[in-house]
Amino acid sequence: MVPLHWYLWLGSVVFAIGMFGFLTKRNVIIMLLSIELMLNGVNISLVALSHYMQDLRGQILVFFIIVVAAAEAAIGLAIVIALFRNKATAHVDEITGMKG
Amino acid sequence: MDIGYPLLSTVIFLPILGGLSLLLIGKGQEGLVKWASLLISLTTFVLALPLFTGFDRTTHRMQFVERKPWIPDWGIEYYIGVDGISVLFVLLSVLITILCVLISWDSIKTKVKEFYISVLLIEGAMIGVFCSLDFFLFYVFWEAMLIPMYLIIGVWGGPRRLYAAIKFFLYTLVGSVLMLVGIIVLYLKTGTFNILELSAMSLPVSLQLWLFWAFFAAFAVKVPMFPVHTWLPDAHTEAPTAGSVILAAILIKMGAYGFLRFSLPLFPEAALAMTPVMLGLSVVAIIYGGLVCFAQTDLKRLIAYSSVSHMGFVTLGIFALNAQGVEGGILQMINHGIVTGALFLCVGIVYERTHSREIADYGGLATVMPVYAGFFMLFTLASIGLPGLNGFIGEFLIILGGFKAKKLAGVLAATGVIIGAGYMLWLYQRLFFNELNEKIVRIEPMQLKEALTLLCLAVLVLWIGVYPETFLGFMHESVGHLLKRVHYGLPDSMMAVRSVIGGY
Amino acid sequence: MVELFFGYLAGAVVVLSLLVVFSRNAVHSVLWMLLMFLHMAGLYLLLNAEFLAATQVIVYAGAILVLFLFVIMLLNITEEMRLEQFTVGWPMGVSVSLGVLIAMLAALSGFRTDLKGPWSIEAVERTTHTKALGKVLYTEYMLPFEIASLVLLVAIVGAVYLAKKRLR
Amino acid sequence: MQYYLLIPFLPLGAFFVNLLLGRRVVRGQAHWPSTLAVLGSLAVSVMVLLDVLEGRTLNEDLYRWILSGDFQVSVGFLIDQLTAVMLIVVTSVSFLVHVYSIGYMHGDPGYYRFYAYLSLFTFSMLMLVMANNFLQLYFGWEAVGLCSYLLIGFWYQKRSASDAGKKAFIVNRFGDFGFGLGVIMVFLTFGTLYYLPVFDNAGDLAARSINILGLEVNLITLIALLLFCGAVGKSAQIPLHVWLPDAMEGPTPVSALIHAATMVTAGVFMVARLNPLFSLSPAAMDVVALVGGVTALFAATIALVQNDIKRVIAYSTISQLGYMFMACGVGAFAAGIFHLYTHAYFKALLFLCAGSVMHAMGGEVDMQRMGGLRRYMPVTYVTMLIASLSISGLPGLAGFFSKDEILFRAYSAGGVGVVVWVLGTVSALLTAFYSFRLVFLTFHGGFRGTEEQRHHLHESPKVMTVPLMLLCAGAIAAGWVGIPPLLGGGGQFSEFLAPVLGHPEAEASHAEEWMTMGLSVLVAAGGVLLALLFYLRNPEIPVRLAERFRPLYSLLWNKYYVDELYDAVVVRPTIFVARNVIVGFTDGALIEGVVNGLPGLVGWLGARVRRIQDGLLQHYGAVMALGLFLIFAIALITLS
Repeated sequence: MVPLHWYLWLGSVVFAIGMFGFLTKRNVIIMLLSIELMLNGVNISLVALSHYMQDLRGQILVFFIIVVAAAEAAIGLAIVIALFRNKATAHVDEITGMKG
Repeated sequence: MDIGYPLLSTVIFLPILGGLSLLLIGKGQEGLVKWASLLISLTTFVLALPLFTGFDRTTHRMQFVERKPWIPDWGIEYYIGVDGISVLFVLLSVLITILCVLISWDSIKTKVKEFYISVLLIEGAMIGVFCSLDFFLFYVFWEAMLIPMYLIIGVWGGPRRLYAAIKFFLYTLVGSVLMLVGIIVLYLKTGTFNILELSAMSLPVSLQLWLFWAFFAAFAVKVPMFPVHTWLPDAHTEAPTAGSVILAAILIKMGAYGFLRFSLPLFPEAALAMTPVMLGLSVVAIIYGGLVCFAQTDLKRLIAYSSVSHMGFVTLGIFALNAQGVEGGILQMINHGIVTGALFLCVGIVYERTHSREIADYGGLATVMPVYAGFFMLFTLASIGLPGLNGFIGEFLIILGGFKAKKLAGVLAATGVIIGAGYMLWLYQRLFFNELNEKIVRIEPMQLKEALTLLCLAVLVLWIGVYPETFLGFMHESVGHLLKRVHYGLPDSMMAVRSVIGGY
Repeated sequence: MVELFFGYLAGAVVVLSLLVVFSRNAVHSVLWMLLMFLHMAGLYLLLNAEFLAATQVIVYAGAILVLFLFVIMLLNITEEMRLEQFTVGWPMGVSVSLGVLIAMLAALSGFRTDLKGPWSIEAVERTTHTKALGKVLYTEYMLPFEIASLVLLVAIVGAVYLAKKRLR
Repeated sequence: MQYYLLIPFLPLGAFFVNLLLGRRVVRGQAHWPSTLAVLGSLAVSVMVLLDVLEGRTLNEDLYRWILSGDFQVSVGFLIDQLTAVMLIVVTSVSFLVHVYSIGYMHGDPGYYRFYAYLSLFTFSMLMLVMANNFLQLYFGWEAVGLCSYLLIGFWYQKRSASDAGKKAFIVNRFGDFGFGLGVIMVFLTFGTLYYLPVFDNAGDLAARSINILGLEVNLITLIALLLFCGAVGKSAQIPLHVWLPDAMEGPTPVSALIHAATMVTAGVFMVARLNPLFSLSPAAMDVVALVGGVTALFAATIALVQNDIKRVIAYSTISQLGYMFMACGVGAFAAGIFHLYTHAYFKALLFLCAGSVMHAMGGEVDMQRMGGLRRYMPVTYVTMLIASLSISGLPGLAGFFSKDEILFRAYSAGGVGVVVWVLGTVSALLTAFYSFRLVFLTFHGGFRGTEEQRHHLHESPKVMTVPLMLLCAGAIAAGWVGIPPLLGGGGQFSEFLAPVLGHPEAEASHAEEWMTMGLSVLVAAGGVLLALLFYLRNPEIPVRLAERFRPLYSLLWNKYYVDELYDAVVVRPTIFVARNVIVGFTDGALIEGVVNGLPGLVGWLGARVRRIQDGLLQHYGAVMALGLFLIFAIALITLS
């Protein structure tokens, strides 16, 4: 029997890798992929918890997360396209339109 | 006294509703707007006259009281009335508004309708402030007055009007917000907004001190007292003539009125404890405001700073906390309203012709405008407290009261009289005497309408100077009652009366 | 035996994740990501979540990643590969991520599993996983489910609006 | 006895007539209402005098002016012997000046204004002398000051005139500052401002003292000195004398009426009126006497060298006012009032003669450009000569009796009195000298003006000379009501005033009285002879003396630099402080700095803080992650 903590460790590590990718990559598309990584890190933890606590609600949440992830990917990629069309770059550090 | 109509409500709401009804008048009908507002202000004046004739001078109680529940859940009432302290201000307000309508007749050329609406709204709100006996109602009127005044300065003012308007607004708002906190604290501690009930309660002294300063912030800014006076010169200078007149004559009286109506009866112990501070600030204002006048080159600014000095006299009188001081203070408020209002009217009259406020642009005016020079002389003399004119009665009583309260304060205040004579006569000399300045050779003489406006005030100046009892008579009872409250706590519990005013 | 499976899948997930992040070529990243998702689905199977494993493969691998690939090819970002792939501020990213990781790991010991719900492994196996999930989803989570469909609708409309060429 | 109300209110009515109707209706006829009104006042004053002579005095309130708490004061009138004398002085001189001005001011564009002011002045002065309380006295006091201001600046287009008016008002305000405080102290001490109760109670409080800034001061002394401040201002005594010479910018009839005969003597009147208070304080009395004596000498020395005909007379006025205070200070209030009364006539006469001269000379005031005028204007010459003799103290003329009375009283009082006697006697010498210097320079010798002026020389019209002659009669005969017993007279004047001013007995022998009298006649004669020697016989002596004693001469010529001193000590620092310290620093930098600085600070902070929002998505993400980390960290630390 695999202990719960192994799964949680794995989830955390995947989440952290995703976060690292989000914070350091210049390519916007890979940043979006990193977000998917982070979501997957969360998903695996949720599924594991659901399994070990014998409660399906964790998996329901994962289900919704997948829905949101799909929506997020659609919108995010649309934004990338619009951005690329206007700024001709996919490099996030060249986009400072949100400057205060 | 039954006069057949709810007098105070009429006087408050007739201008407000009348002003709003001007909105119905179409574009291009400016003559109609002017005549309508004149009619409204005159009607208000006439309807307010029973206050003068029917006022019972033998009691300190509120008169012409109207009381209706407004927001019963919080105990907020529509509760208005006047006593000897406030009645004169109501009368002054209705009079000054007429003069403002008249004096703006030709000088306001843009957005005429909006201007007169603002003036009438201010009138209603001002009277509301003086009549309110419910804190909530009071605060509503207090703030309501601010907005039209802000507009008058900001829309119809001089070149730096926006700066002046924003400064005016922010200053007063900061003060009022602190007062609002004070009002809320009072409500939470006592459960009532009723000013008369609150005036009969005794609050713990530490709370009194905090509330005193909270209210002080609002009132001192309005007065304006010494360190918070700098909005006044800007606002006065940039406002159009009518705005300056309303500001000088009535608006800044609200601060001092607030001290009398709220700070003294609600927080008597705190007021007594703070007397030295207040007297000190007043004396500083008197001398400081006077000295600043020597350095002014702008006509309106000079008169504005002289207001600081004169209002210093008023606060000195109020915080002398004896009959002479307080009555002198109230009378001086009326005097200052008349005299400084008149001086601003005078300035407006020449400003309209020359479009210059620089003193150096004038000189020798007495040759070309003799009648005007005569009026200006009268108001100058009233302003420097010549006996026989109104300024003297107020200043003398205040200095007497101040001297009684604290000798040094009286002495220093008296130096303000010398300073006042200095800058006012210097101003008069630079405007009216010496060689005729060629810039004003072709200036038009005074019109009848302008002369009549000034004549109204001139008559008051002489009347108060020669027979002040007409006006002092209103306040004796109320002031006596107020002073008993301050010196002996609750009026009921003071049976053993020690003389309020023993020698020194 | 199960531990061995877990070890393989988990190791692959971590390695593939790192490859996703460190690939210079975005197409490679997506492909590593695909592999990673498949391994993740394997982990779900280990946890008796067959329906989720299937969804993971169909939705993620089948839909989302294809979308990514479409976009990459649409934009045809070739110069990206010659340029620096990390931002100037990468040490900050590393340290913050490490900090969060350590904090999370430190917090893991706080998880408790003693509050068991009604769906034991036997119960799930009895009703089959898909049916069990459906029972919960369509009863207790009916409203969120409907809202999720709205979210997707909004996403579709938004994506179309954002991505289409401006009509002059 | 209600008709006494007519005395002040007739001129007030004339004032309103001229004020309201003057510019359009009355115009060139403005003298009618005013002159008739003051004539009416004069007539009523004579009736009042007759009443008072029969012993009927009056103290009556007209109406209550101010009431506030325990403070109440009325407009009321006190008519007694002192008031009656003052009424006669004021109304008679005022009437003659009104008549004289018909000629003098003829054709002036501000004719109606002039008469309006004169009427207002007469009203105010009468209110002042008739007051029965301190506040009404103060009212009259300030109101005459106002009229003085208006009349000095009557020709307002002239910068020097408007400056002089302003100066007069403000310098007087300094005095009135003390006076006002004195009035307040009186009220706080006695609880009333009516004369009679105050006088009745003053004796009980003679020993009371109060603490002022750590000093124990006798209460009555303090009150008396504060009140005396007002007198110093109004009567142009040292150190507030500077306004009076400048006041000569006004029309000459004004100088005669206001700045010689009536208003400036208000200070003396006040001290005499309040003699029950002053007498209780020896210290205050000494101050009064010394101020008077020093002023008498001080002003006389300045008058020696001035060339402006009106300024010489102005300094002479200051000097003579000094005599009056001298008298009051040594307790001889009646002598002071006696001198006030005779001085009113001969000094008004001097001014009106000077006015007549200026009228003939086309406004010229420099005596160095006159000379030999007696041939052209005999009436003016004779009247002026008599006035000068009177002021110098020629026996038999009005000035002799009053001045002699003062000097004798001062001598006999001892103590400070002897000091002021010396000052007064020296001043008498100087007085005779400068008076005759004026006469000789103006009327004798050859004419030194321009040819055009000579062509224009003429005697003044009847309407001006008749008042001169009437005043001349006063300058001769006014003193005859107070001939001392020593010379066979009855001293009726001081007897008459005794009920008000008391009856001090001189403690000196007849021999001493003869001595002082003889001495004063001697010095007067010496002064006249000296002037004769200097300005008729040997005109180069004064030039040589001026050369010899150059510093002294320029000191006197520049009036001891008092104006310059005040300018440097009071005027300039005030303006400097106002401009640079208050407007520049406190108001501008400090208060406005704080007020405008607060929004500035918020703006500055905002500008700093917005740098965090650099628009880089990953920085925002990092901050979020950092927040996550912190939440974890805090949760871990607090929960474990």
